[in-house]
Amino acid sequence: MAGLSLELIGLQLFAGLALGSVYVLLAIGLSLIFGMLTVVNFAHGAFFMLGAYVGLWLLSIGVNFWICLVAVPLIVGGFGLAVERTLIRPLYGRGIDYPLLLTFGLSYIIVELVRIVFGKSGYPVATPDALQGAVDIGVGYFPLYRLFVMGVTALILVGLWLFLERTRYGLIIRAGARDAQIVRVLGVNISRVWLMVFGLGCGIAGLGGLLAAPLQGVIPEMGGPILAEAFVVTVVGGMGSLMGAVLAGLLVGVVVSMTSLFAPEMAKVAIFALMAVVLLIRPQGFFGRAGLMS
Amino acid sequence: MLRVEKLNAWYGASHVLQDVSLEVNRGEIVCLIGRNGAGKTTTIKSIMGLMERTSGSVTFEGHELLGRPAHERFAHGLAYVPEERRIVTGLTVRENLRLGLVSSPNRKKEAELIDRTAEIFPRLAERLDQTAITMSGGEQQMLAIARALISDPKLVMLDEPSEGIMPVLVDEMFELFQNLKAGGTTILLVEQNVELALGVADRAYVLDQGSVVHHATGAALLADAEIQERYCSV
Amino acid sequence: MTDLADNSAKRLAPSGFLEFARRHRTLLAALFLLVFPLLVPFKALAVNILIYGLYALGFNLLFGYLGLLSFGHSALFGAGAYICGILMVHVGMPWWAGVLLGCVAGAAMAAIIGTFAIRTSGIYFAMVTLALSQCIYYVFYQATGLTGGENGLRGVNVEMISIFGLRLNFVDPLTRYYVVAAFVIVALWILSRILASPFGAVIESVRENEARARASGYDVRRVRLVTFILSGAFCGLAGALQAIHLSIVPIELMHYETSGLVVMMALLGGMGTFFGPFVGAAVFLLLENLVSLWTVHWQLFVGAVFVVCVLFFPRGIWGSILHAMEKK
Amino acid sequence: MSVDAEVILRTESVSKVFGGFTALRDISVDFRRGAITSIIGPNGAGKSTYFNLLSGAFAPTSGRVFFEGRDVTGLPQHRFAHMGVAKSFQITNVFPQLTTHENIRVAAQALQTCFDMWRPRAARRDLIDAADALLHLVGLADRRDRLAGTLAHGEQRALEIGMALASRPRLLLLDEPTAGMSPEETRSMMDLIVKLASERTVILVEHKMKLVMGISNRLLVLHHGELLAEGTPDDIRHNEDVKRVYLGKREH
Amino acid sequence: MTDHKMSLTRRRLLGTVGAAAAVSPFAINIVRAQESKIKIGFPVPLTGPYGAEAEDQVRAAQVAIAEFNEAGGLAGRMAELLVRDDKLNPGEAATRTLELIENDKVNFIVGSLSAAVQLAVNNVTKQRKVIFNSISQSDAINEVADFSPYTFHEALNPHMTAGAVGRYAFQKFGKKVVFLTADYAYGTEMVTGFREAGKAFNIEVMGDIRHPIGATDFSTLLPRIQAMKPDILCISNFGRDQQIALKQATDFGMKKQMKIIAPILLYTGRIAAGEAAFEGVIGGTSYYWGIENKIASAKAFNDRFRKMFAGKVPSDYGSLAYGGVKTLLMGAKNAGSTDAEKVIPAVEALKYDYYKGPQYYRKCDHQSVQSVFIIESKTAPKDNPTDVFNVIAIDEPNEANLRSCEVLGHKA
Repeated sequence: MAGLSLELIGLQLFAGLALGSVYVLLAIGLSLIFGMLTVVNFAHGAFFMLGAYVGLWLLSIGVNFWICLVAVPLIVGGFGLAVERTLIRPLYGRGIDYPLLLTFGLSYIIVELVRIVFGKSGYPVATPDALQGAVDIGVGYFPLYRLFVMGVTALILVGLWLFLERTRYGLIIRAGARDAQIVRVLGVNISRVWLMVFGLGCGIAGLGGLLAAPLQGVIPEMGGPILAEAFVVTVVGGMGSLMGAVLAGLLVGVVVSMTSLFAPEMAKVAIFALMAVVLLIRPQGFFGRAGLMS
Repeated sequence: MLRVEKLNAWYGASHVLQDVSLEVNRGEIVCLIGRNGAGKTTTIKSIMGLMERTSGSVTFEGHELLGRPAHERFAHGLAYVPEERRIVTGLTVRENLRLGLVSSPNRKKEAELIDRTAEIFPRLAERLDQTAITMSGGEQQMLAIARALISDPKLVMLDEPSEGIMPVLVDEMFELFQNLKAGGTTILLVEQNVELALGVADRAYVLDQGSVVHHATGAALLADAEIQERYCSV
Repeated sequence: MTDLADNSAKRLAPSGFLEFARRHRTLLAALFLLVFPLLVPFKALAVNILIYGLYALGFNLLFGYLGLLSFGHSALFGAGAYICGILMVHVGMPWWAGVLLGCVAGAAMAAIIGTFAIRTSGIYFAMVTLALSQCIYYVFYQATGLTGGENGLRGVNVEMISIFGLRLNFVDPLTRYYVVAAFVIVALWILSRILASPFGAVIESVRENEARARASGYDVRRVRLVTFILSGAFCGLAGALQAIHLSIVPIELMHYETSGLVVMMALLGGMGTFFGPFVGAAVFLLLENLVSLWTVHWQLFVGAVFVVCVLFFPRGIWGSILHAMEKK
Repeated sequence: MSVDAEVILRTESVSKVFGGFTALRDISVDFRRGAITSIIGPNGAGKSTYFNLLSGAFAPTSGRVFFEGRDVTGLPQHRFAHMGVAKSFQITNVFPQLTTHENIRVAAQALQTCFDMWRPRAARRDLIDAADALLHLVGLADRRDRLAGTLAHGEQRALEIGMALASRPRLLLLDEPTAGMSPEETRSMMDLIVKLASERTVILVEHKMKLVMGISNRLLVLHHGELLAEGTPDDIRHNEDVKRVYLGKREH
Repeated sequence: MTDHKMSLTRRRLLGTVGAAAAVSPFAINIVRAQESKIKIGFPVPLTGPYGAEAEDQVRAAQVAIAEFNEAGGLAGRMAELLVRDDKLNPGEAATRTLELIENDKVNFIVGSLSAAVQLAVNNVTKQRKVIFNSISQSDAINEVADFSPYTFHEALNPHMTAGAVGRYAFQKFGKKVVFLTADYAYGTEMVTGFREAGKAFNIEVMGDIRHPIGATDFSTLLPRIQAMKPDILCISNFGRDQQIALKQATDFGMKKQMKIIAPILLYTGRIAAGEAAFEGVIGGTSYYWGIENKIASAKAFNDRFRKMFAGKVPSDYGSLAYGGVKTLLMGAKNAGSTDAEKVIPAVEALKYDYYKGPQYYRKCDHQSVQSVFIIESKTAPKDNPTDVFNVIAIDEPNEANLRSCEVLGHKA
């Protein structure tokens, strides 16, 4: 094959990890929400898109990118809180199908509202000045902004890990995901925890959208494909498992990049083939709990 | 201290508790006995606020609790140890204990309280940093009890704490109950092991088919072979 | 047909018209379908409703009656459409052979997917069927020689059909409607019989209590697989009818959005009821058609309808109607 | 393995391990044809695990299970029903949204036809009659058209037994059939079990020891996953080990 | 002109009653009174990612309708546009086309934006002998399998655009070429067009990398392209795929290493993706408004468009709709009838210059033979944000640049 070298494979691997880090950002939110609330959030892609648009709007009124990094997840997360409180909370205890369908419908609404407000055509989002250009990573040049995205993802992961492992709220979330009733009888208002977790997941999705905006621009439909990919990641990693979401996200990224190297047109099917194979061997995914939801 | 009046509860359409009334006084050990399905578990779940649909009245130290969510009842000083030792197996022993304090005002003294608990439960002290799943059933049950006690509740409700546990540990557990009582903790106990339970109980209520059918002191019931045979026969 | 076929029947004392309606549901449905095109804005939409209604019925056999949520039914629907189309375009088979083999193809595709997927259940079943159907989507997408790939398969043209010497102009919209309706009515009748048969009881019992069914001596996996294959046959038939109705097979039929669509239709109409999915398909398509004439923002309305339905009418439209009638 | 006509079911040193926890250790027992054998033991003794091995709900980790001389270790659950083994569950386990009659009819149908998808159910008069006869036997004839989910607890347990009988088993396995029943219900259930045992072999798992003493031909006592004792009710009553862990509770 | 949407709605409401009168299958097609309007069905993807292009298509088509009606129509018969949302879905488009033909009894169909949709519409129209003028790109529609006498193709096809761009680029920027291609018919048709054009220049194809359609990330493909070190990168994809590919190629610093060309650059796409991503990219187009200072008909069309739509300028896909509607109406006018059999020869006979210079439909495949503009993206001047391209060359209309009728399977 023309131009195949060790450097290229290294660069390719790196590109895969960078790509995977965007998947991870979406998948941890999905997984967190599923693990805690057993809600399969079909609107997650819409929240991702919303993050990109909120960022676009903030940038257009002169807010700088670094402030957006904080403001966007807060705004999108806040919207997530409102959604949980008004639409999803009435559905707890009614099985997995109803929240799934509701969020499916909700995603239509969000996307259409964005079309009404921002128009149907997309907008470009410039890469922040400080993050333009490419840097040498040893095996070749790689866009600085993508390194930045990887860095932010890593930071979020570390932050989330510290939050879950070291704080009181983290302890509540870890325990609540396994046994909500116990947490309730130990004095925790579990509905508030669910509310916060949903908001947190949506906020991270919104941040993902903001980070993706300079990579691909923004359009109302941008949440669709990434949602499908994030679902694959969540399922392969094991629904509800954060560790699984991280590993599977990176794995899917690498699988895509390696397929891209050898059979690029198969890159998309490779994701689903991977998912089919993993699920047939291990139906609950890497770190999922067997028998869940069955 | 705790007064339950005409408590009714439903699972879906089936009416599983009918006009249950009972009282627990400060410093007492009160026991609920009866066959499987008699409504013992449902009664304490209703008191704790874990049933979807209830009616009647549950007052604790003068506060009406019915209709309040479980976490508020905890804040009033109620603690509940469910059956089947529901500890969180993925967490360590210490984390499980910390979980008992997450919404207690005592959490500022967390380290101190964990040390104190470790003294009371020496079996847990050795394995504070092990994952809870590595412990035996009896040790897990001890942990579940310790977790409920660490926040210094006024009333502890335990659902079949001796189920499936080695006799040695059961003895240890019942000694603990008596010590707790001596220390001023009030206990509401659901137990299959009738003789053992009645041995420590000040008073006991017998439930059958969702209603209270008999009420007497522990000693009196222990002596009443007919009631035992009729409602608790093994 | 006995009242055993429909659960809701048992909650009701047999009474007058309702009971009659239940016993002769296929007949009544057939009568309704005869006048149906008069109630719909245009015939091609009426035909689409028939086809998607059949697709949703087939899906509901698995979801509503057996309790397995599949997210891969587009592969069954698409297989029916493509095999029918390919046999007509590339092999030159007559239309009726294409339709019948399309139905078989749906069943065969279900057998393939089912063999793998049936080992899982719950949310994982949904995900495995989704993944496998996406793989199949790409197979059909890549086989451009046969399927036309992204461009879709064109030329699935039926001009005239002759039945018992009677020559009918299939290009005529009303004729096309009644020919498709005939297939759909026969399918309804067969489905109704299956549900009323001993096997129908087995399907329900597996949904109700898998462990008990197994202990009673049913091979639950095989029951699931066979139900999946039956579901595939109905969906395949729907796909084949879609191919000859539109005279094209777009690759979009295979896409997972087509799977999601049928889930929405079934839930909207009321899963687990006989006609619910059909009603769901009709309401969905009519709504989409009407609203998209008023505004390009029709998706806002579609989304809102789903949110409202989930929040306030969880039984679905037909399910809520049945429930209201039972209460009286 | 010689076919011993007297032995209907045999386990040869079966063990069951769940993720490192040994629930059952090395149990070898012969179950006699035509007898009522009760498996007793305190909570957590492994009774239910053993029951599930006997009924084919899961395969042992090691050891073998023979039914009528045939090695049935690891056969799928549904095959057990076809061989003539039926079971009732510890937790009530019916088809809640089907009528009482349909529950039994479906169970009776299992051995005759599964994939008959053309004839109406009503055409199988034999199954309908068989179901009616069984409803009568278990005393639910007047509940024929009620949804099973709406029956009282005791009635559901009776229905389960009816469903188990529908497959005309030679071996009937009952897991705590009187759990949660009133004394009256318990008594009639015990009468029913004795009546059933006249025509088939019955294996019973029970928590309440006194209850089964009177009706059982043989008893097995499990404790901590091991076979503590085996014998006639009298043997068991006088067994010191059993007294210690089970009957005598503790001597204070 | 009445608001077609309003009248449609009213008809829908009456439909349940009115339809009863028309149930007889034998009554079809009788009621087509001569004095009735000339109805043009217009399925375009109003929803979905090409909504902006579709809206511009509607605008430009309305210009053609207005001009026709102002000129007196066809002996007093006015034209009317019936817009339908095809949702970018061939199945939906086929259903909508059936509605237009069977229910609304349209005389002609013009429209579509994606290749798959136009082929679906074409399949329906040719079976029912209704004239369809396609305004989207595809090579397949010229081929004998899909073509019918009722099929016209006003748009360019990939062979033409890729060929024109290739002929311009290969002599200027180098011979070592890599393709980044969307993995579907339209993508491969463009590559074929480039390769055909490249034969004359002895180009060396170093790689043809296929990406799945609808890709949102090209970062895993770009390093390999960089490693090949080509002179030219041909990005043979469309719409959002193209915008993202260009943006990310820019981020990877590829514009410094190679020249990036694309067979077709969309005006709306350039606006959406911004100047940075498109800067310096060379591509082809059927129309760019800036050509008006060279071509008089373009100026007239632009002015009319600006007047009707508050100073907006028409886009490339919009202008195709103008051409597509206009040619059929002029054909009908020349034929003095809307009867398809009479309109077809009249349209075939047209030699027209409506908006971009001389054009005509080739007899064998009804492909509009026309010029291709080679454009280069630039930074728009402050005072005119619509001025985004420089027209750097014009590939004049020439049948020799089309695939021959024989190759397409037609008897010449």
